[in-house]
Amino acid sequence: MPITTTHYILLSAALFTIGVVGVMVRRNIIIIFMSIELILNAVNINLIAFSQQLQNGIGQVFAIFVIAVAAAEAAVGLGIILAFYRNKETVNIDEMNVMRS
Amino acid sequence: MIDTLVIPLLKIVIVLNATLVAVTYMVLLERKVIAWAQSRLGPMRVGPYGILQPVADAIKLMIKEDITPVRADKWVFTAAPIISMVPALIVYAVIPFGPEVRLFGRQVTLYITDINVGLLFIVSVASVGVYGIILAGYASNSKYPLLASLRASAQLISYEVAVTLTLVSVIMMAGSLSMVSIVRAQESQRMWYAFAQPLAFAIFFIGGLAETNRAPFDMPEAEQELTGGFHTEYSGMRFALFFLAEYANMIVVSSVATTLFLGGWLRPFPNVAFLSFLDFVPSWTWFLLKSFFFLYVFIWIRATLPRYRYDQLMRLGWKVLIPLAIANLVVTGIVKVMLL
Amino acid sequence: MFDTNELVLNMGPQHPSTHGVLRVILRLDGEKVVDADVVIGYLHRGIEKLSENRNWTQIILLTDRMDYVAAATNNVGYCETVEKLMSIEVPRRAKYVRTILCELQRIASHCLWVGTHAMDIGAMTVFLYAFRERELILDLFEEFCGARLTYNSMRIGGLPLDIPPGWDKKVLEFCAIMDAKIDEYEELLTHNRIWLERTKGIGVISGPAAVALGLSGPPLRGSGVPRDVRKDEPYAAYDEMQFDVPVGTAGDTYDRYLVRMEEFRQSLRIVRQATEGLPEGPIVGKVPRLIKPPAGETYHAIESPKGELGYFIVSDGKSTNPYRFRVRPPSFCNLQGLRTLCKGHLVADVVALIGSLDVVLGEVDR
Amino acid sequence: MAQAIAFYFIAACILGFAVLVVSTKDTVHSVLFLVLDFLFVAALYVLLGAEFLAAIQILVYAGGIVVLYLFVVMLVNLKRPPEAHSDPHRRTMLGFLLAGAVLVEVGAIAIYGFSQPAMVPVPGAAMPVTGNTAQIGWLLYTSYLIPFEIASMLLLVAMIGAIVLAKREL
Repeated sequence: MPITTTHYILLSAALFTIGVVGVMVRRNIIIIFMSIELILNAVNINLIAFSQQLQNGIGQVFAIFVIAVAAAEAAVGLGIILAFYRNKETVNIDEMNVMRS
Repeated sequence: MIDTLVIPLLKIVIVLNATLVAVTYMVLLERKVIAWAQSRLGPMRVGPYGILQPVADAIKLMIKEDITPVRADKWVFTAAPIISMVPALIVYAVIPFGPEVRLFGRQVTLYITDINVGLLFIVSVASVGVYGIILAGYASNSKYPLLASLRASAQLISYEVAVTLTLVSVIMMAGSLSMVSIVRAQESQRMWYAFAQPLAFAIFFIGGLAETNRAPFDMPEAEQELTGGFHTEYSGMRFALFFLAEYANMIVVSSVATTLFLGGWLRPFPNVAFLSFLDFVPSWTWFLLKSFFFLYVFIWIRATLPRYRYDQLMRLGWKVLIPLAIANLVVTGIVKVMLL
Repeated sequence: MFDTNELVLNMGPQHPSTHGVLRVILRLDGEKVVDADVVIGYLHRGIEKLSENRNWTQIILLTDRMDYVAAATNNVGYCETVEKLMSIEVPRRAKYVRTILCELQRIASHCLWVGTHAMDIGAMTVFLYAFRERELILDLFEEFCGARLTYNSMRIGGLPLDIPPGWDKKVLEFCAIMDAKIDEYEELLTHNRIWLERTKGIGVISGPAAVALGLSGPPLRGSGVPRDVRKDEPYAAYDEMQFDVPVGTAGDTYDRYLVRMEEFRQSLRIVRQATEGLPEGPIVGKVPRLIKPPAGETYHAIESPKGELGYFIVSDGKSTNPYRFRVRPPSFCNLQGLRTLCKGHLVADVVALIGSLDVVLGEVDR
Repeated sequence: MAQAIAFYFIAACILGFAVLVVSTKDTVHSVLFLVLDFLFVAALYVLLGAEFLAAIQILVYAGGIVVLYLFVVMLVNLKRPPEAHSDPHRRTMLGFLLAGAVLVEVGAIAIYGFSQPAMVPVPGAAMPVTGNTAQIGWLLYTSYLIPFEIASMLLLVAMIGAIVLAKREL
C-alpha cells in the first residue's frame, strides 16, 4: 500500500494528541512547553504533507513561519519560567495561581 | 547495484576509517608540533619518532577502567560521549575531497554524497554536537563539569551565529548550498573565496576555533580553571570519545574552511595556464594539503596564545564578530546586486 | 548563570592551578566570586617547632624545605640571622657569593613563577621555556653545592665550600643567555592582547591597602610602594651593588607581572656586578667550634623572591638549639590578600590571582 | 515499498519518543527524547521531499530551541519533584478523555476528507527557479514577504522580551 497524505495526517493527529495529553496531564511547566512543541511539529508535518500533495512550496513556507513562532514562543516562555522560578522556586503549574509575585 | 550500494558503502567505510586514523594521528601531530614549539621532542618511545604512539594510546584507553560516578545519571553519562562523537563523523558525508575521477574503469566521485542543502546539513548536524558537552556536564553530577558545560553551551550557541552568518555570505557568492557547487563556483569565478571574502574567512576561522573548543577559546575544558572541564569525571574509552570528537571536529572545520574559502580540491591558481603542470598532482592531495594547513595553524595557535576569559569570549563573539559578520553580509549583498 | 542561588565551589587542595595543596572555597554567583575562603595547612610539617629541637647548623637543612623553589635564599636569611645574633663578621667573598646565589635563586624562582602563571592563563609554551632556563640555574647550583633543589648551601659565618674553579665564568655565560630569554618571554606575553585582557585591571589593590594587608615583595611593589629589603636594610653585599627597584602603578595583575619581569633584569645586573667584582679572601668568618649564641632575640629580614622573608630567633644562651624559632614567610602574608583581591572577579581570575601572588605552599604551611 | 518501510519506522519512532517525552519522570531525559523526536520529524521531512525544512528543523529545533530547554532545566535544578504537589481539583482522567476526543475528531476529519475525491495538485504561480531551497526562497521573498517581515519582527520582540524577563536588573 503506497503511503498517501492520509497516512501523514493520521500520524500528525496522533502526535498532536500526545502533545495534548502532555499539556493536560503533566504539571511540570517545562514538560508542558515541550508538549506544545510536539503539537507545533504535528502541525508542521501536516503542512508539509499538504505541500507535497499540492505540489507547491506554500506549505513549507508556512512551516517555516511555524518554526519561527515556536522559537519566539520558547524564548519568551522559558524567560517567564525562569522569572517565575526565581520568585517561587517551583515549576509546578498547579502552584502558579497568582499573577503577582 | 554496484553504483547505488557497494560504492557508497565502500566510500563510507574508507572515509570513516581514514577519519578515525587521521584523528588519532592528529593527536600525535599536535603533541609533536607543540613539542617542537616548546623545544622538546614529544613522544619518542613507541616506534621510530613515536610514530606508533596513537596505537599505544588507543590500547591504553581501551583497557583502562571505565568509571561511572555513583551519583551520575548513568544513561546520559554513557550517551554523552557518543552524542558528541557521532555528529562529528556524520558531517563527512557531504565534504567533497575531490571531483569525479576514473577508478578501475568507473566514474567515481570523491565524496560520499552531494545533497543540495549540504552546507545547511553540516551546520545543523554540527549544532547537535553541543548536546554531548552539555549532557556530559549535567550527567557527571559534579560542579566543575557543570560549570564547564554551561560555558560550553553558551559559547557554542553564540559562535554558531557568527559562523553561520559568514557561511551565508559565501552562499551568496556561490548561489548554492551544495558543497560541490561551491567549489565549482570558485573555479568559474576565478578566485578562492578567501580572497573575495577575507573578513568572512577570518570570522569563520575564529568562530571555528571557538566551536571546536580550541585554544584560545578552550574555556569548557580549561584545565587550569575547571580541572578538565566537562570530561573531568570521564575515564577510559568514554573520555577517548570526547577527545576524538574534538579532533574530528577540528578536521571538520578545516575541511569546511578549505571547501568554502580555499577552493577545496582545486590546485592553486586554477586559471593560470602555465601552472597547469600542477594538475599532475591528484586533486584530493590539494584538499588534504589545505586542510592540513588549517590543522597546523590550530595547533600553532594553541602553542602560542593564552586563554580568553569566559566573559571576554562572549564579548568578542557578540560585540565584535557578529556585527562584523552582519556588516560583511550586507556589503556582500550590495556588491552582488550592483554587479548583476 | 545560576541566577537563583549561590554555588559553593571547592577549588583544591587537588587542583591543577592551586600550586600545590592550597584550598580555596569559592562562593559563586554564576561565575562571579562573591567570597573566597582560603584554607591552608595541608603541607604543615612543623618546621618551626622542629627547629627548636635541632642544633643551629641542622636548622639550615630544614629551611631548605620551606620555600623549596628558592632554598638558597632561605639558607642565607637564616644564617644571617644567627650571625646577627652572634655578631659574627662574614668575609666579603662569602657575602658576594651569597648575593650571587640569592639573585640566581630569584631568577630561578621567577622562572617558575612566569611559567606557571602563564600556564594558568593558558599560555603553555612559556612554561617550558622558563623551565628550560631554570634548568641552567639548577645546573649552576648543582656545580656549587651538589644539590638541585634543596641546597643546604650556607653555613653560619660563611660558605661551606668555595666556588668551583670556572664557576664564575659559567655564571656570566648564563647571564648572557638569560638576557635574550627574558625578551623571549616578554615577546610571548607582554604585548599579547589576550594576556593584557586577562591581567589588566584584575585584582587591583592600592598601595596603602597592600601595606595594610601586609603584602610584601612584588605584590607590594606592583601597587607602587617602593619597599625592598635589599635597598632599605641591605644585607649580604647589596649595599655595594647598583640596582633599581621596579615599582608598578596600577596595582593589578599586569603590574605585578611587569615588576617581576623587570626584577629578572635587575637580578641579572646584580649577578653580573657581583661576579665580576668577586673579591678574593676567606669564605668563612671567625666561627666558634660550638655554635651557641648568647641569650637574646633578634629579627632579621631579607628579600626573598616572594617578598620579605624574616626570621625571629630567641636564644636562651644555654642550649645548642634555639629557644624559639619563628619565620615570617612572604607567601603566607601575601596569600592573605587573595580573599580581598578576588572578590567580584570570575573563577578564571582567581587562578590568575593565585599565580600573580606567587605563593609556595611549603612556605605558607611550613 | 522502501518508502513504506521508512515511513512506518519513522512514524513509530516519532510517536514512541513523543510518548516518552510526556511520560518520563526525569525532565532532562524528557528533553533528550524531544531531541530524538525532532530528529525523526526531520527525517520525515526528507521523506516528504523537503530537505531544506529538514535541515532547518534540526538547526532551529534541535540546535537552538531544545538547547534552551536543556539550559532552563539545568538552571531550574529541581530540588523537589514538581509533580509532588498535586491540586485536588485536578482531573487527570478528564485530560486523557479530552485528548482521546481530539484524536478521534482529527482522525475522523482526516479519513472523511480523503474518502472524498482526491485533491488535485494546485501548482503555485510559475516560479523561475527550481529546487526545494530556491523555491522556498522565491516564495518567501515574493508572495510571503510581509509575513516574513512580520515573523522577523516577532523574533526581535521575543528576543527583547526574553532578555527583559531573564535579566534580574536592567
